[in-house]
Amino acid sequence: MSTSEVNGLIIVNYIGSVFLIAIGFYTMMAKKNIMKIVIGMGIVDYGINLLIVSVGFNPGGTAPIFTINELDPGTFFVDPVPQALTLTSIVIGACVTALALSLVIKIKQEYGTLDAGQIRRLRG
Amino acid sequence: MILFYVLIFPGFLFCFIAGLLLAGIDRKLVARMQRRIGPPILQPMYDFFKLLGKETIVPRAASRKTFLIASTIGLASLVATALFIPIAGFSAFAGVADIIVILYLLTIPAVSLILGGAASGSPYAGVGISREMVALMSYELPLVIILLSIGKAVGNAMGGGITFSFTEICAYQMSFGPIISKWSMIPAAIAMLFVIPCEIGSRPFDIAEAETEICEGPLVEYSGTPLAVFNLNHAIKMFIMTALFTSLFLGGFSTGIFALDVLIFFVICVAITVISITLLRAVTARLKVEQVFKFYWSVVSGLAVLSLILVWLGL
Amino acid sequence: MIQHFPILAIMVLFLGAFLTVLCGKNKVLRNIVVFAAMLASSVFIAFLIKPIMIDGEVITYWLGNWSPVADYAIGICLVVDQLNLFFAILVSVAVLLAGVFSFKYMSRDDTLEKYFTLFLMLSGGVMGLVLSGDLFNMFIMVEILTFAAVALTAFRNRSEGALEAAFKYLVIGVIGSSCILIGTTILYSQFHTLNLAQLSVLLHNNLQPATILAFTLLLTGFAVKAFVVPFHPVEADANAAAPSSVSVIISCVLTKAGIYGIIRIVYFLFRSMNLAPLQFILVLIGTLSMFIGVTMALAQKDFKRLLAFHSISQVGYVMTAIGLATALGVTGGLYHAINHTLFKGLLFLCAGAVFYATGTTNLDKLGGLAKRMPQTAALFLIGAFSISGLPPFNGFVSKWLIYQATYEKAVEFGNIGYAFVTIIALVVSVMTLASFIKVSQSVFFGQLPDEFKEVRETPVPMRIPMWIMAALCVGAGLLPQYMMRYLINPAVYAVMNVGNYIGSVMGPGYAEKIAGQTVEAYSSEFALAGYWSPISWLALFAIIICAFFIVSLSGGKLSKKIHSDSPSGLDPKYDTFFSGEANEHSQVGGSDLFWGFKHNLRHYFDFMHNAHSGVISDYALWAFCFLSFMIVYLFIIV
Amino acid sequence: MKKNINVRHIIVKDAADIFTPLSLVFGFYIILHGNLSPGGGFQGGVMIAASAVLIYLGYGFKTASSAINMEVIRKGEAIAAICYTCLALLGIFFGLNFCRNVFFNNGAIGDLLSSGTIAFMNYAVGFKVLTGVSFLILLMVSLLAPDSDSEHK
Repeated sequence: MSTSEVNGLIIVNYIGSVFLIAIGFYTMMAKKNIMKIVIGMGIVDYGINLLIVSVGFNPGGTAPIFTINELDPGTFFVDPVPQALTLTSIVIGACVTALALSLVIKIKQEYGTLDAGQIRRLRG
Repeated sequence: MILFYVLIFPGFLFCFIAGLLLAGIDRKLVARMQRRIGPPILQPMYDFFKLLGKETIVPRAASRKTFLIASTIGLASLVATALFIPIAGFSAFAGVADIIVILYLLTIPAVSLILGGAASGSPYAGVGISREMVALMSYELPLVIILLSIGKAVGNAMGGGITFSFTEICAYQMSFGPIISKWSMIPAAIAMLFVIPCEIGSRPFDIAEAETEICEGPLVEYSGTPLAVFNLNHAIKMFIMTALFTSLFLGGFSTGIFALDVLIFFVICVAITVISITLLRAVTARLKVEQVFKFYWSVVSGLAVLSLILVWLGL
Repeated sequence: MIQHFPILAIMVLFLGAFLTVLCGKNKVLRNIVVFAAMLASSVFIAFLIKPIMIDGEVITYWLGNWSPVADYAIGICLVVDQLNLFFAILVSVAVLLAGVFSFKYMSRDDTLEKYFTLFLMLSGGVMGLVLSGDLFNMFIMVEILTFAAVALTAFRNRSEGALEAAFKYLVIGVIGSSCILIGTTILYSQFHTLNLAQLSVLLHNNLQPATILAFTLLLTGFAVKAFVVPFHPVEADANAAAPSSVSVIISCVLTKAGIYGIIRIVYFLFRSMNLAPLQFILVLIGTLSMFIGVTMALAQKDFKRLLAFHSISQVGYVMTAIGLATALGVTGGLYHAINHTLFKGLLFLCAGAVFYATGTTNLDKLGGLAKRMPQTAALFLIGAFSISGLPPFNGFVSKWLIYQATYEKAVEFGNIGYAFVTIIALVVSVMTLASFIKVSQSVFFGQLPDEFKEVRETPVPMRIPMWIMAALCVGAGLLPQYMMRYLINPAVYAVMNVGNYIGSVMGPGYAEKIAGQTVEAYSSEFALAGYWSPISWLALFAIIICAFFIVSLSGGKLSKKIHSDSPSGLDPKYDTFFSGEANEHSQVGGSDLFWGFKHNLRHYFDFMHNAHSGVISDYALWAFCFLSFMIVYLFIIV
Repeated sequence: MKKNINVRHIIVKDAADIFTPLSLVFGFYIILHGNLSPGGGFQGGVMIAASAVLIYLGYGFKTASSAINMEVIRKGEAIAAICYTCLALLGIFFGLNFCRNVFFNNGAIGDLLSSGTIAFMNYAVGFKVLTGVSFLILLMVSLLAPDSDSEHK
């Protein structure tokens, strides 16, 4: 595949990530089941991760492993920073999901329901 | 010198005499309007000294310290307000006088009354402080708008920006004549005339101290010295509000002799009292709580906003 | 050595958090570790005051010595300029006092090592956020502090609504964090750097669609963290459910972290505060927060929930002032930020003390505690007067500055709309007073219910931080000129002149070299329209002291005439007047106060009550409406 | 799901037996060589934590919780975090900046101790993740465990 073709294909990633983020946000807004809200949070997270990774993609680039002596102006490699960011973001996303799930378990135990419409003791 | 300002003029003693005199005149005039003979003009003073000699009872349910101290805080802040208001062009702390400071200082007597009432632990006082607070919220909105429109009007004339400084307001009135002579400020002046009775708590806006409904509200448990001080606060507030009106809207006159100026100032204060307090008190009955609130936030605020808009239009 | 202090101030907190886990059940050791970590962090911050605030240096600290290569910031850096340090001081004061308070306050709960671990993580997260010079690290720290705050909100998971509040906080927090992360990603994709200073140079006057989108997302993200309207219900829930010492952090510190983020975004990163429509939208958000917060507070029945709504209202003041984009406005905003930390901290600690003593914060159940807890009542009054802005307390000084700033803005723009902002600000101040009158009437004054007859004053370790906060409140009100000179003015200077920051991070002359432009500064000059002099407060204090002196002079005679009965006495002379009604029928409930006010505005209150429905999907919907509105609005104005 | 866990098919059990040591060894390999080859502390740590899940799947919650001491894991996580911080602080003790790579930093490719403190930090991260994630998993499982175990007794 030529560089320009790959370059054109990367748009799929962006569309996909925007699509995922939109679905996630829609889930958080429209669904009343708090389990689904947690799932929505996860989907948003995946969408963002996909977006970050795509940002760092460089068509035809090599893996960013080199010593400082090899670094000359012609070296062509994938941007390593977004990968590090994605890794951090994945970890954070996992933690968010874990925390949210533990809260959901506790809420289910205490309220006996997962319906957000009934989990509203604090209001007004 | 500061001690002189604080204690004698325009501080405690002056306020004491002027306030109680105003209260006496007010009572006498109301009585005459109602075809009664009325008490002597010095009656509030007699009352004050008599109450000082009476026993002070602290109810069992009261928080003793707050109950006793509250009245003094109100008195202190009223005296402080008197220092900041230019009386016949003279203010003790020229340079620190500022209309927003005065706006806030004027709320402290109400707050002290509220705290004293709350500390007495009586349910009547509970209702009373709630009403006092509603009254405070009612008149604060028009008062704020009035003061801001004066600040803009004076600032326009005195070089561009705005001013919150009382000294500049006085200087403006010295050179351009009283503020009330501006067309745009007339609605504000009328609004201010309505603010005065509510601030003081006289009929028809005496919802907080309604004797017939809630037995003097916050003052229900008071006796002896604290009650005397609260009555004094009421009288001094009367003087201070009228003095504020006079220096805001009718200032700027000068005869050259200071004592005469003060006398004229006091006479104007009496006139304002007669217009805004005595007449209103003699001819009206008490309004309901929500009526007071509605009146101030619609009619009086409307007048004040009209004034503000006129000032912005440059009239 | 001094250049290591920023990282040490962050790391000792995290180190303390991990060491706390190792302490296990040993209470004394754990408390020593926690206290040492908080104290060390504060000391490190305090040592930075001299070089930064007074000498005007900016410290840049590259982690691992990865300084910029070929004008490209490849490393992670911490930057401490005056604004960062201002917020760091604020954070460390609040954290230290709340931490000391919680030693005793939390002593009845179990699994305290988890509490202190999370508490220190939270503090470390905020400290990291305000000292970071890097957009992605700001995001990470935001996430850390959101986690810790959510977990701490749910800490007393058996109390009413704690889990629910934590879950809502988490969902709204995730929306904010996601916005920040998407914004960061978009900026990275455009400029391939995450360093704030470098981005600031590259972004200046560079508002293309992508950067506008990033700007909106970042602004929304940090607005979520500052809990302005419409993200506010979550904060109210979280503050009501969390332990008081955590409420202090959420209300005083996390909202300030959000405000810090907003200042960094609008003044520093995009330098776009010269856009009048942007100023307008920030002021509008601030004014709405101010008004909605205070009116909702008037309708509350729970002490802490009421305080939470007040913190929304006070943050609204800060937001309004920041949005004015004048030097005076920023001065007032920052001053109010630090004042809010002091007095709201004090008030939450008072609420905590009441909860510790009585076990409830319901306004309708409490009453008359001033007799049993006189010191707490006095401290509460100091806090209440400060937040209502009565002179001579600190709230007055900053509110005065904000009134003047808004009104001056109105005159300067010839726009009467800003004059109404001043009016609303002043009226909101009175309403604040009203709602604190309500609290004092129904918690500290009024009648003492029988079940609280045996309540005792809180222990000394809880009162010490409260007294310190109260002293700071009075001090910040009485000595504004020192506060201005050593804290506020340098911070305002840093907000208005971003050149120092950029020069320190990327080397002097960087902006000229890369973007071919000089870093312009907003004017940081301002004149006060009235006379703003602490002498007036001192005079007032002198008068009050004089008055007390006179009273006490004649007190020899007077006190003989003051009679009171012992609390258990039966003399009917000392009974309260009930006019025949039995005591229990005549109690005035806290929620029944201000009937006249609420009756007239009943449609508004009904609407607001229904709007705060407590359903998390609704809150998420509000958040997205805000986000979409901001995107549309900003694309239209640019 | 619940049913499978409690019946504990021989297939699940045997698979757990086989894959637990594998995932442990492979995880440790990934952690130790994180500075030389793709992977690193986080990935290896998660892989090791997966073995905790395998034990749970194969033998149920009781065995898993008795095999793995939660308290030790919790403290281990804190120790790992402290180690990481202290390694980072070494930079300051050596008169350089925080997180600076200070010793054994010879840069020989393929040598285990060639990358200075980075390798050790990586091990600390690995230890932290393996303890942290196993703790997290066990904690969440224990929230569900009481009712799932009691159903079949």
